[in-house]
Amino acid sequence: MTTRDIVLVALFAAIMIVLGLIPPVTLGFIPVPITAQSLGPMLAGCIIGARRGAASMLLLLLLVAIGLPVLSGGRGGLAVFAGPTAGYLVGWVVGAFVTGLIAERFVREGQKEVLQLAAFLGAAVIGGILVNYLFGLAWLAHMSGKAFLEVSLASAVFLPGDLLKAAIAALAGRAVLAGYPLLHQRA
Amino acid sequence: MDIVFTAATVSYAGRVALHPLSLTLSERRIGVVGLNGSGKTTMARLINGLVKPSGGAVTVDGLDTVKDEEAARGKTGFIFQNPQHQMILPILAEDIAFGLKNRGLDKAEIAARTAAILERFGISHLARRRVHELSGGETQLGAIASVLVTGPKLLILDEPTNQLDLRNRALIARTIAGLPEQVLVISHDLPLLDGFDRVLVFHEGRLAADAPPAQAIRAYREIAAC
Amino acid sequence: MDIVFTAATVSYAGRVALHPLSLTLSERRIGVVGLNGSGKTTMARLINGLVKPSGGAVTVDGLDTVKDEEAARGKTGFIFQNPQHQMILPILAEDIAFGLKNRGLDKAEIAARTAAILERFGISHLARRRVHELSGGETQLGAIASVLVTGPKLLILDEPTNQLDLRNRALIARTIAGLPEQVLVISHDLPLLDGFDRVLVFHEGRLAADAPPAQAIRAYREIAAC
Amino acid sequence: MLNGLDIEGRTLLHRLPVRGKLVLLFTAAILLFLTSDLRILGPALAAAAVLFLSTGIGLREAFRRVRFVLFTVALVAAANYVFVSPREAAAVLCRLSALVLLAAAVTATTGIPAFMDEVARLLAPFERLGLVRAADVSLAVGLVIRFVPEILARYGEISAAHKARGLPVRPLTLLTPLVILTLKDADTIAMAIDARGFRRH
Ligand SMILES: Nc1ncnc2c1ncn2[C@@H]1O[C@H](COP(=O)(O)OP(=O)(O)OP(=O)(O)O)[C@@H](O)[C@H]1O
Ligand SMILES: Nc1ncnc2c1ncn2[C@@H]1O[C@H](COP(=O)(O)OP(=O)(O)OP(=O)(O)O)[C@@H](O)[C@H]1O
Ligand SMILES: O=C(O)CCCC[C@@H]1SC[C@@H]2NC(=O)N[C@@H]21
Ligand SMILES: [Mg+2]
Ligand SMILES: [Mg+2]
Repeated sequence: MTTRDIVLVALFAAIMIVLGLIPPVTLGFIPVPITAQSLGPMLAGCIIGARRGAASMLLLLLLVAIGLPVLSGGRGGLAVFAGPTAGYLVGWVVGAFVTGLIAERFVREGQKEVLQLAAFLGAAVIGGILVNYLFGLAWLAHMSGKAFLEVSLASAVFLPGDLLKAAIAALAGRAVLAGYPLLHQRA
Repeated sequence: MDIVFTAATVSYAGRVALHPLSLTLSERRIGVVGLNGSGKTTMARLINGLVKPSGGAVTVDGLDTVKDEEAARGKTGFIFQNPQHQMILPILAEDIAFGLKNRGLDKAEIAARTAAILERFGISHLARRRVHELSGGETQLGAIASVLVTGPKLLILDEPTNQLDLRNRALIARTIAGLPEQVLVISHDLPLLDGFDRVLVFHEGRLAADAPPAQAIRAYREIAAC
Repeated sequence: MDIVFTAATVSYAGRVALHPLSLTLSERRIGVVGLNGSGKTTMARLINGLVKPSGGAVTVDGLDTVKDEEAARGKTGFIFQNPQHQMILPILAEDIAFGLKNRGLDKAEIAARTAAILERFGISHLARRRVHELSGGETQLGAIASVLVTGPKLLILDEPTNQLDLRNRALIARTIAGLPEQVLVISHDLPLLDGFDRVLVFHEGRLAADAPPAQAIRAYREIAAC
Repeated sequence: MLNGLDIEGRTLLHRLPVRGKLVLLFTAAILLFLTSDLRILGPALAAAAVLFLSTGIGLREAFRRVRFVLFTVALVAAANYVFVSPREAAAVLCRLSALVLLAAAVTATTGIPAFMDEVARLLAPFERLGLVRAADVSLAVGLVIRFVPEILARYGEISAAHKARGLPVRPLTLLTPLVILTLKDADTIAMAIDARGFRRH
């Protein structure tokens, strides 16, 4: 990694922390909060690509592990990795990577704007939602002893918010690509 | 248009940045000079309500900048010390059009006004360029265009020639001279204020002099020399 | 120390920013002027290897800036156009010490050198202050200290007085005049170059003049007037 | 929270090595999640508060630093009050607040350089396995701490710009310039790190 890559990775980890300052919404029937932080992996993937995006999520997890309260609601510490949301945390890393992979492959500079938007949206939905949920739900089902289908249904509450976040990530991704392209300069 | 300060004062976290200031500005060309940290930007931001007075009041064309915040703000346009900070969309024409979007204008009207203002500043060729790749002088012109397109009566420029070369300084000076709008300029680039109607000198949060350019700049030089 | 450009050229994305330049710099005080975008920053960044030549070569004290990148870079210090960006750690003394960390010095040695450089610039009282709360002039001095602490032989300053008032400009000018190190200054603030040994004028990526200050600045004014 | 601003002092926490403090924080973060017993969590919160204040930070500054995160914690607790039970809400409040205060106490007594050194040491075994470059990760950690307050300041500046142009302050239109401007800064910062020779190759 170049120095610039390291700085970008740090920057997106910092963006995650800032997103964590937005108060989460805790729900009664599922021990996972609705949080602005799930926007982070999508943004990172769309803007700085697969490798750097995933690295920024790993860096955040390192800060969590040290015990710093950088997750929404001021949480942190190794205990989180044994808690019900641990699957999502891993999902953020893989999700950012997949989002980045798809964006790098399918978004081109000079493409029509709608095509770019569609590709970014697809990337964010597949990486930031599908892949992320896969990890999150599998772990949650394992933890709670409930069936995968059951936890999946319960977590449908995240979907409207996360779709909105995917749209935001797509718009931001296309705006940054237009204004200050970084995506295709590979790490 | 009259800008009236009535014992307006500003403190940040308990430290006074601007001591009570009472002043009426109605000239067409107003300059502001002073040492770093003397309160120039703070005073200018009071005028368009970006900074709220900790005491006293500021009115613009009779509108209070706190009570009638939105209406008062509509009367003034502000160019930041670093104009890149106020470019919101990535492409210049998009950015200029963006300022008009909330005003209930239709698409054709927005496009026409955008084209007209670009034309007025002779930067039509920059319409599709990336805002963050424009040169220093181009960025300044673009920022001025994006602010004037909404039709303010007073334009405030905070150190508009900071990063500029001699040629661009002359360009901005000519541009300012040609504006029909009322203008207030903060600057460390003293020749820019030649021919202005009135120049204010700030020192440690207080108005230290208020005179025509030559005399005010002499006062500023004395302060700087101490 | 000699800085030698041998047909060095730079292109960004196919556009030439610096045409082949051949030049030897060995004077103690070197100024660089020119219009915005004329290639000044690009030329200066070649010297410490932040920009790589697309063709030709640059050597510093005999070291090639590409082949001996680290060693060549160690010979020069660079003060950026906005020095806040080069302060990496939040407390001034920490930031200065950070530059010495990778050099295998022990703690006591690092502390001693940090204290000494702060003393040298008369800013010991700022040691524990937050970098982002320093005034413009203080930030410049702090940045110069943080760069000189590692012992470069040449100091490059890119528009060091941009945001500064008259008093701080005088302070930086005095500070530069007092440095025993070789200095290269890029500036739109022409009085800063008074008394320099040699001033380069760039225009559209080419060296347009190379003369003592008065003469070079005259050439620059002519270019700007066209 | 992560403003990386240690305050001067010679208190117990100041003198404790960084590793000790991190181990403390680390164990506390695990232990606090193992129990919901208010008879343990209550005193734990009190102890954390005392520890934070013992750094000599002063009540006002102490509150200023943690008020925002504590506000978020309060919201989380409130949700638990509605959806789970008052008991659980109290437990969550105590647990998370204690953790926040402990972390704040550690940051208030640890300079970023010390922090970075410790991260580098912590990762040394992984470096030997060829998995990471410890110095790079430690630099990245330092940069994160530097960026957080800067992003917040930038956010303030850009929302001022929206207002100045008479535009509504909307998160989406704020996000793009925020990201682009911080990216531009990031480029200069990267260059400065190289110029100052902070990375050995
Ligand atoms: N947001 C803020 N929070 C705290 N202090 C501030 C803030 N903005 C300005 N100040 C302080 O208020 C004083 C006046 O600042 P101001 O920006 O008005 O000065 P200025 O005359 O514009 O200086 P310059 O020539 O450097 O732009 C300074 O001491 C400054 O540090
Ligand atoms: N990273 C970059 N990518 C693409 N083009 C660049 C880059 N850096 C500089 N340029 C272009 O190269 C040319 C020379 O730029 P340079 O920064 O050297 O000018 P300068 O003389 O320092 O100008 P100023 O007085 O505005 O600082 C300009 O046209 C600029 O737009
Ligand atoms: O803070 C944590 O411990 C992790 C929270 C994970 C929340 C997940 S991410 C995907 C989904 N969308 C949300 O808004 N929340 C969940
Ligand atoms: Mg100012
Ligand atoms: Mg330059």
